[in-house]
Amino acid sequence: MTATEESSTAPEEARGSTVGELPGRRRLIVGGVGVAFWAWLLTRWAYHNSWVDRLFTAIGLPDLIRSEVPVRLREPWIPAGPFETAGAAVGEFAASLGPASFLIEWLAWLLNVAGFATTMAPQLAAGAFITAYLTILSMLFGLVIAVPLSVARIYGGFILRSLSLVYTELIRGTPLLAQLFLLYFGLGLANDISEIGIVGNGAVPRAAIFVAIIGFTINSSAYQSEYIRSALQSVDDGQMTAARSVGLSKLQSIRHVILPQGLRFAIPGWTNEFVYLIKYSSLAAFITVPELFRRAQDIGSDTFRFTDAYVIVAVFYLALVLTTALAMNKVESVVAVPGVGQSTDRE
Amino acid sequence: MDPIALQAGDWQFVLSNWRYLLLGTAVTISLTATSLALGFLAGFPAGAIEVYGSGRLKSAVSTAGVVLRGTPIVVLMVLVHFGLPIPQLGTLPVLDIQLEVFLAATLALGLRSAAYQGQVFRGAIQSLSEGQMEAARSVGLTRRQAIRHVVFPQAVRRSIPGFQNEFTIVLKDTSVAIAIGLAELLTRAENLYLQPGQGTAVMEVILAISAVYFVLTFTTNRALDYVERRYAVPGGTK
Amino acid sequence: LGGNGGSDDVIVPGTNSGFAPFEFTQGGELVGFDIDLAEEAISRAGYEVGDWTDIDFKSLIPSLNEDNIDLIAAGMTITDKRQQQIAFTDPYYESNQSVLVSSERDFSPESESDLSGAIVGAQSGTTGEGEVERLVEEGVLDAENVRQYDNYTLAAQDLENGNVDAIVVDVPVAQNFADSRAVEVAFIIETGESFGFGMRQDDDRIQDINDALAEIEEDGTYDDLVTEWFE
Amino acid sequence: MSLLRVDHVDKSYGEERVLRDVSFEMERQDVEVIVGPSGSGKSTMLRCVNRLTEIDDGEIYLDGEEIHDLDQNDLRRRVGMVFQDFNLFAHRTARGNITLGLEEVLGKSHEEATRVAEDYLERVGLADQADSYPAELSGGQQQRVGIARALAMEPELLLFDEPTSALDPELIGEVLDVMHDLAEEGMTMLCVTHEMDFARSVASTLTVLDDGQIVERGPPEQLFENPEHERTRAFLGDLTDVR
Amino acid sequence: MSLLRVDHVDKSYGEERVLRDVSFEMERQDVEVIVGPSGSGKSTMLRCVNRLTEIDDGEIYLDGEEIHDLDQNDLRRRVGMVFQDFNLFAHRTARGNITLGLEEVLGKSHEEATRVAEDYLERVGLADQADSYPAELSGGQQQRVGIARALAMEPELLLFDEPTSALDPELIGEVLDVMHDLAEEGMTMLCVTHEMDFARSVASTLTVLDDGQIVERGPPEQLFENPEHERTRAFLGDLTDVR
Ligand SMILES: Nc1ncnc2c1ncn2[C@@H]1O[C@H](COP(=O)(O)OP(=O)(O)OP(=O)(O)O)[C@@H](O)[C@H]1O
Ligand SMILES: Nc1ncnc2c1ncn2[C@@H]1O[C@H](COP(=O)(O)OP(=O)(O)OP(=O)(O)O)[C@@H](O)[C@H]1O
Ligand SMILES: [Mg+2]
Ligand SMILES: [Mg+2]
Repeated sequence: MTATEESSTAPEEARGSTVGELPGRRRLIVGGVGVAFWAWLLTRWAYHNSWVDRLFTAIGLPDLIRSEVPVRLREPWIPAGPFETAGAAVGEFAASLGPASFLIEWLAWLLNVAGFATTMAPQLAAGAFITAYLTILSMLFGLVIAVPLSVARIYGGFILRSLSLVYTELIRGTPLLAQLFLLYFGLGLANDISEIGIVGNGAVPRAAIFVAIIGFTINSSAYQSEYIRSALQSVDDGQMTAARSVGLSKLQSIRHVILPQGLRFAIPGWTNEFVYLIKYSSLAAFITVPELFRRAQDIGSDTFRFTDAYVIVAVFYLALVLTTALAMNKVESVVAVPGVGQSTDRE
Repeated sequence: MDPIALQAGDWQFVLSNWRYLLLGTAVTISLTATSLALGFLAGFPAGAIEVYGSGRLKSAVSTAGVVLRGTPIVVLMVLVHFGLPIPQLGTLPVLDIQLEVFLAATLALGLRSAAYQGQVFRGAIQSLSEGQMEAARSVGLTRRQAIRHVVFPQAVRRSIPGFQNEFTIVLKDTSVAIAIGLAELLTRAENLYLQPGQGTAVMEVILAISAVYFVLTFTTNRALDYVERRYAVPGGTK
Repeated sequence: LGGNGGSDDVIVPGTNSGFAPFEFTQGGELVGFDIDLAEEAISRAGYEVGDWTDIDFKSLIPSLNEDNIDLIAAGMTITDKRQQQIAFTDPYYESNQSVLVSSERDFSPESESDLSGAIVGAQSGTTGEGEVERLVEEGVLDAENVRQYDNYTLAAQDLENGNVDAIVVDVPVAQNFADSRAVEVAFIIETGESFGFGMRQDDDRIQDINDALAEIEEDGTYDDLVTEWFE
Repeated sequence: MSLLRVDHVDKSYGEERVLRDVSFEMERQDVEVIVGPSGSGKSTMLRCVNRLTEIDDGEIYLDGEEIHDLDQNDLRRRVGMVFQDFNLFAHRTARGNITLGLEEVLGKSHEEATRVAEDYLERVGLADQADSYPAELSGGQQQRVGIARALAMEPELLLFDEPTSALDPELIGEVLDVMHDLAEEGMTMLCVTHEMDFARSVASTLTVLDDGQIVERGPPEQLFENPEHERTRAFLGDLTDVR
Repeated sequence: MSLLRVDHVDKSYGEERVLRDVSFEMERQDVEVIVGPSGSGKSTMLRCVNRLTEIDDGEIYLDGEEIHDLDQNDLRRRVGMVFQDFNLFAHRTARGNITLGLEEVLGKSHEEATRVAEDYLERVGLADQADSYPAELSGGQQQRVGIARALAMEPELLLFDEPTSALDPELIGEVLDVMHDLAEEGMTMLCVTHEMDFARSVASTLTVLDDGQIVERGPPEQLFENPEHERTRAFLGDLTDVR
């Protein structure tokens, strides 16, 4: 009768922590760079966003927003020239020094990469836009599935419990890439989705993106439900007993007492999962979604500068991941209630 | 669902290629093993450095950790493959894989895993009470002896659950090596259905290899559960 | 020089399968016209054939330049852009691009302008993709409607599944797809391109390969291979 | 008619018989104190009354109705409970702990619930702590919120399961004071507690439970002065020694 | 020459001065008990003696040598320590807890270490628990292993930091008995403890520490009967009340 007679196993972490704790000074640097990065990214997104464009047109503003410019033709805002000139100069200097100029050559390379990065930037921004909404939507839809899944796992009867267990184990036991292939090439889901008329026209993303969202939603729901389950199980049994004693029904108790506490405990795990999904969204490239990684590949095969393109995209992902982790820390402290769900190990 | 679904002929096709897939499984398992080994060898010292180290070394290790954990595995893999000058090492007979590709995949998966295993180990060390170290020092053990005889044995035991997670993640992420063309399980699956006329077998092939992955993760997890129980300190919580 | 740690006697060929009949896997074996031709040319030139490397098409050129492979045999069209990166042998095959559509749907364009508004795909890094890009620049296609694939077979698969309306691919390969799948050639874009084997620009063994190719053509081996793989 | 009638109740956990043929009655405004050694079944007895635990045999009547014929949630509303470790809802303020039941179970509006909650907080002397979260309150304050939360549902019967035994000695008094006041106001209370001063001065009846059976039951004076059973004497003797 | 001489020792944590100009001496076979309110610096004092904490100013001499001139590990071997929460090595048996230091620090062979360890376990009455892991032992047993572990290193001085305050009341006796025996056998002991019966019957000197300063120091009888300072009276009075 008491809430969790099922043994509450030690909360297992489904996947390890990505960022861990950033020491104070580095946190500040990451924060500062992060704000600049997002300011640039958001303006980029707005500047080429067809919804914003329509809105501007509708309210009669001049054509400030350039959503009609194809991705490949978009102009960078930071000129590559200075970097390239500087890189070339440093490179010559290095050459004059002979073999002992390792560090300087490296600097030249860095300048060249920076120059290259500015020319790539418009395309990467477009890719990052897809990466961003792919991740956010999948996390949210995943959460919607994960909550009932974990509740079923803890409070459900035998059948519900088993169903939830089998679902999470199957999803967590097979590679995400195989899941995406199955959905896209195996089931040909994109085709079914395309038939829904509006998909792929103008501002509505193409079908492959929907398939990716479905895949990531399924996958992340399984992981999220594990985090939420262990968070719910860490809520003291007495809470359920007390809620029932006041006369709340079992569902009401879960809704008003267990979930509000458990979900707070779940935030650190949830942050992790969020970060994981940002990274794993790169696998959507394999089913033709032109997200961040795919753009880097394309740029690489256009320019044959693969290594540089991948270094730049790695930095891009790092920026997304670190800023997300910091922002979620913030969320955690905002929703924290004294005594509930504050992770003690952070400053 | 679509009419392409599950045809007996396609299952037949999967079956007739079992040897080919089995070799892929062997590659997947080998890659998991080498990556985890690298991850362990590099990760545990890294974890120890993050706790006991100081200055340059410590901040270098923790920065490398953040970079490795913050970058998608597919990016790491292509970076290692294209960016690092790995010499040509020839082909491994039987498994039919190129060693330099295998090495690139091992480096990417292994170093990233090291970054995570380092975190696991660091957490395990930090979860030990300060008192253990003090008690060890109080009997006259040096710091190094105390770490070796008191902290590590306990921290390693506490790391097993984290290690278990890491194992499944690495196993599943070996499939990303398809990006650099390593002939592991998923790549071979793709090769199969890309053969002329086998386009309808996509679903069957992928379901088959998913089952293989699942069996691998499931059985190893159970095995590690057993190890954990076997080496648990009596009466102690892990 | 071929600095692949080994000797100059070995030439390690690389390709990207999934491009039947030039190169594809069958029962786990890499086979195809390019495979046979390259092996024949390498041995006749007096070198040993190394183990084949089968990787992403767009990775071939970087791999070659990083000495991971010594020769590209992947139905690669000789273009100016590529020639800035690598050297090509004498052309060994002439080709055009086909526009391939699904035979189960009623989209049957007859010329480039009919493609307007359609979703069109190609393998990334190929001349097919080059043609698609040209169509985008000429305003026929919408940039958002272009799909890139790692592999032509995946593209054909997507075409069958109805995720794209058309794909642009080399004629012989298109023909091969049309024979084995529910797809058909709608029309041909005359590009008059030619395939060559790719080698590093500083690799002087290219001359020997060229001589061998010429010899293969003269003594009829070439025609035998064409018969074997294209008819 | 008696408010609570426990009639030949049996309860086992697996092989272990935790309650054996327990029967007793309480009238309105009675204060019944149950004592007994650890594991004797005191908590189990209480939890059977509001069906946090289900009995195996026997009947329990609340105001003449068998409790299994009542709606479970309704029964629990009518029988309040106060716990040893307080069990306040950790994510809600003192006020929020009280309003939850008022809004969700009694369907009161948010405004009314707030008003009622503050009344009850006032009553247990915590009017100024309405916005504090449990973690910000002392044990004694938490327990008083726990009592207010139970009271606010206007129960007919209040169950107390060792309400003071998790408290530091200096905080016990403030909780006992509240219980004392409740008794004087006529609340019907069934209390498991080892506070013998409280039993002596407040209880109308004292029951000694041992090994799931009622050993002796009667007015506290009588049990303290003239116990019929050796077990009673030994047990009450121990308790008063400890204090 | 005195075994321990603490000479004008100062210690601060940041702004907070935790020890202020503390000086005292102990002869061999002395048993010194330190008492004082929480936060007065008792633990800090102990930890300074075996350099788990470094002092800011002053000197500490062990057997005539300044402890900072000694090898740190050697100092710690010569000055044993017993902790409030035992700090047994959780992954080693009772025996293994003792052999570790014998083998690694004293370089004894495995066989000899085992023999010695069992002797000491016998001495604290735990010969039959040699193979038990800490988690399988009661608190009292754990603390006795902790004492055996310290003793086995044959220290010249033993430090005890509230060795019984994490124990349930019924287990305190067994640990005090062992300490009692040690004192009789002539072990030099510096003990922080609030067990006043122990202090009264065993201590050669009693020191009252408050706010980092020695308030009063002398034979226990004198401090109990005739304290010079009001603080001493108040504090010792409180302690004896609680028991
Ligand atoms: N959920 C349960 N499952 C199995 N056994 C239980 C359960 N709850 C209680 N018991 C057992 O029933 C017996 C009576 O327990 P109960 O908690 O009622 O005792 P108690 O008199 O309240 O003791 P205490 O003074 O320690 O609170 C004990 O032996 C206990 O182990
Ligand atoms: N590592 C530390 N860092 C900062 N302050 C410390 C540290 N250790 C102790 N202190 C402070 O020094 C003061 C004395 O602490 P100490 O532990 O010596 O007191 P104590 O007399 O042993 O108290 P208790 O009876 O609670 O154990 C306290 O105010 C404490 O907060
Ligand atoms: Mg109880
Ligand atoms: Mg202390």
